[in-house]
Amino acid sequence: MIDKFVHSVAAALDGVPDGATILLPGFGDVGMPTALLEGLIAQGAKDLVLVCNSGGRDGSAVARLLTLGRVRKLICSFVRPASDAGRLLLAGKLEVEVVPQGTLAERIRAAGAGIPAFYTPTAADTVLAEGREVREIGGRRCLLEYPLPGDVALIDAWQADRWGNLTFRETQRNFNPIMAMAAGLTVAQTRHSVPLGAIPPEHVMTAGIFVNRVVHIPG
Amino acid sequence: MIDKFVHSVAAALDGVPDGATILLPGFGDVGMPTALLEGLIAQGAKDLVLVCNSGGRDGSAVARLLTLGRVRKLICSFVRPASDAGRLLLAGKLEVEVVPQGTLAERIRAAGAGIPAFYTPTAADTVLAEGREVREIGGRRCLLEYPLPGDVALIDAWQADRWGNLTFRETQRNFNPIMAMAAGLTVAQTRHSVPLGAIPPEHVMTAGIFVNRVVHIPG
Amino acid sequence: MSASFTPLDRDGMAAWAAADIPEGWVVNLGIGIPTEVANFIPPEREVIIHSENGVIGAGPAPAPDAINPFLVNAGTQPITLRTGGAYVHHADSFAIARGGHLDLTILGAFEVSETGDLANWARAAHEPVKQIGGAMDLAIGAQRLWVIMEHTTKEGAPRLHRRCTYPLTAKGAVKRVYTNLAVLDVTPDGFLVRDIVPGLSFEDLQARTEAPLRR
Amino acid sequence: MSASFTPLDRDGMAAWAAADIPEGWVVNLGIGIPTEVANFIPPEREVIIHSENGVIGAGPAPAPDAINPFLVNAGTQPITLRTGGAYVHHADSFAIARGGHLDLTILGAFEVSETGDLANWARAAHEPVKQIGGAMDLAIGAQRLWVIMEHTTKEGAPRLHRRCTYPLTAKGAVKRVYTNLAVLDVTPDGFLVRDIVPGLSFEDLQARTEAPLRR
Repeated sequence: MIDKFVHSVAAALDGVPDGATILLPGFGDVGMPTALLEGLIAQGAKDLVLVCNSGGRDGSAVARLLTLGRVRKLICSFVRPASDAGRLLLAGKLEVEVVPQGTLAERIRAAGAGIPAFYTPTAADTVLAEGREVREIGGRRCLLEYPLPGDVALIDAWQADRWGNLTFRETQRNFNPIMAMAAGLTVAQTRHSVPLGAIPPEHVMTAGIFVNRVVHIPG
Repeated sequence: MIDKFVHSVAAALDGVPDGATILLPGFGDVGMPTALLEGLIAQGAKDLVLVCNSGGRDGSAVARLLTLGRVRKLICSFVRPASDAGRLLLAGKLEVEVVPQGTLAERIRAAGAGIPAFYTPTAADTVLAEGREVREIGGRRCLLEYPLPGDVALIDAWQADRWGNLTFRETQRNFNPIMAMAAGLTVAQTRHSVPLGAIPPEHVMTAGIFVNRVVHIPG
Repeated sequence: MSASFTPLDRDGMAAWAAADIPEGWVVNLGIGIPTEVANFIPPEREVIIHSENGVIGAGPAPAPDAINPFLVNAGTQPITLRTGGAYVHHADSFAIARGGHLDLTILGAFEVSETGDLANWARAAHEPVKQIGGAMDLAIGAQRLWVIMEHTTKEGAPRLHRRCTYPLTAKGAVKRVYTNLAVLDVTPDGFLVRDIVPGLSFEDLQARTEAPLRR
Repeated sequence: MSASFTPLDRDGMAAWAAADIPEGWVVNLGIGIPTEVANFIPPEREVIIHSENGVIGAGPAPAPDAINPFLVNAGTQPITLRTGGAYVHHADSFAIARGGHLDLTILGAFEVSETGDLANWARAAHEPVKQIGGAMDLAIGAQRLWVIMEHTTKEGAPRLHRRCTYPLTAKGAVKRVYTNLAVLDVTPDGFLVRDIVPGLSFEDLQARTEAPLRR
């Protein structure tokens, strides 16, 4: 019997190695797997590459992971200058790669979908294109972009069953479905544990085949 | 008030011009918008480019459109030699571009997602790669593929509301969501007409923003 | 005579743009004044607001006692969903933007050029701390891009330029600019003044603008 | 002595492969004998069958009076869905295949080479009427690709070659072959015989195989 539930956050994060690339969803706090992120802080892995929409606000769990010096490189769509991430960057203590948000999403999607590279017009006429491969397609300048796979994806779900099928509420969805597909080890925290079959097959938002471990973190 | 419902198949297909590229979903008969396809046969547009998973079985509406000489070019993932499509091809009366099914789906998805080109390892080591741009990415040979947009997409839905939000049943889904996003004019037939709001917002499978016209074809 | 006009406030600019949005359009509203445009679209005029964190059909802010912590817009402000709305994931949401499915995007800006270049994300080309977000994707993808911004900086320097001085967000993308003084279309021949606040002359508007204006 | 063995029939080959599929694997089964592998996986062993038309968790064929016309597999045969299954659209379904989310794909073949090349879609390089379907995507994407096929053609010609003579579906993709005579792994040193039907000697198997075999 397939049963992806584990009984603790520690078990969910067992084996996350130093140097791992971590995919972390969330838009603000919405859809961010806070319990798993706190667990990662406790677990101790360092030298991490963190892929996350933003560098986070001060006091957030993301900012804490950064200020603890556990992240070598942050890949995100924006960093506030007046934030821990911004200050670490300016102090030379954090490498940051800033990627337009749609390109960030598409690179993660490409990692999960087995697309080795794609072109996009986004940012082709900006300073982000400096030193990059640019190709004119259909009269439009386009940048070549590569996938952004993770070693680990931390996922925030609303419901999960023992196969790892997941649902998300409203804008909780954001990066969760694409990050779940893009990592070698996908770990989900879920508000609700439901029996297999409780999620109608048309309404599964992330299929269990993309999920390796699930931990139940009730409301 | 936005209301995308039209009262007849003829109204739904009004203005489809000669030479149009038609995106036609369906896997076998499942998810194929048969009423719209019959309507297209009646409407008379010719010199069409038809994008469809297969050349169809004899006696099918697809085969009828082909044998009527209304299709200039068929883009699909397979053609049976012993079929109308196969015979027309061998007789030099139909141009056919055969594309691996996953690449076909991804090219349609790219058209809807604004991706001007992408690489895929699929078919890179086959005769389909002859004369094509091949690039080695991460030690793997990949083909460059371009989007496959339609002038018109014909869509088969289970439910629709007046904004054009759609649901599909089981494997009826297949190419429908990606084709709905990839055409200039997206026309849906629906088994059920439901009030706005009847489809829960998490369960909309194709958002109405991709749909231009809906015609209600009960059971 | 130039003292006899009143520049529009934020609400005035938002209302000016809102009046030009027809029913049925799918619209993304950037952070800041653009977001406020939604407040000036009467609810009976069905305009579908997209938010790049995965909302199709965003509605107005909820009552303070009815906030749903799972439902925010691209500025992470609590919102509601209109009847008929839907949710998608982030890649699908940017497929909407980049794929040309937005009839309109309205963004704020530092500068706009007479060729429609947009500069709205940085004041120096190589700022190490970059705040890009989704603006570049939105700017290149929409059927039409409008900008709402003050006509000049706080110091009175023009923001409508022949060429942008700040790093670009997108090239040749802006179609129309709503400022606190005027509405201007970006045309192949440069800025065309469509409307102007009462009491301000064309010449006085030109004096506040680096790029040459047409009427 | 070579007359004393019995080649496996279709069911035998399917059962042979089914025995090697552990619980929890995500598996795509190609049209033909591979599809029948599912019949030999006991229902209590949870194996998740993917079908490229958008099914995750395909179940057995329905009773004739319980056919759901909206639910078919990649061979357009009526199927059921297992409890816990889900549906996706075609691009997401091939993202599963190409993206490496299948633990195993099993396909039929005309020929397999000792370097794992697969030929299963055409008997001539430039046949105008091409029946490709999803085989190329499935072959390049799976974590492991197994083939089920007769060891020789009806005429007795070998189908396990040093180099394929038919046009390729994918290069270096096949990891294991189940024939009606043997199970063979594709290794860096060529075909390694893992199992062989009772009564057939290694030498007699080699005689029916163009590529050199190891044991």
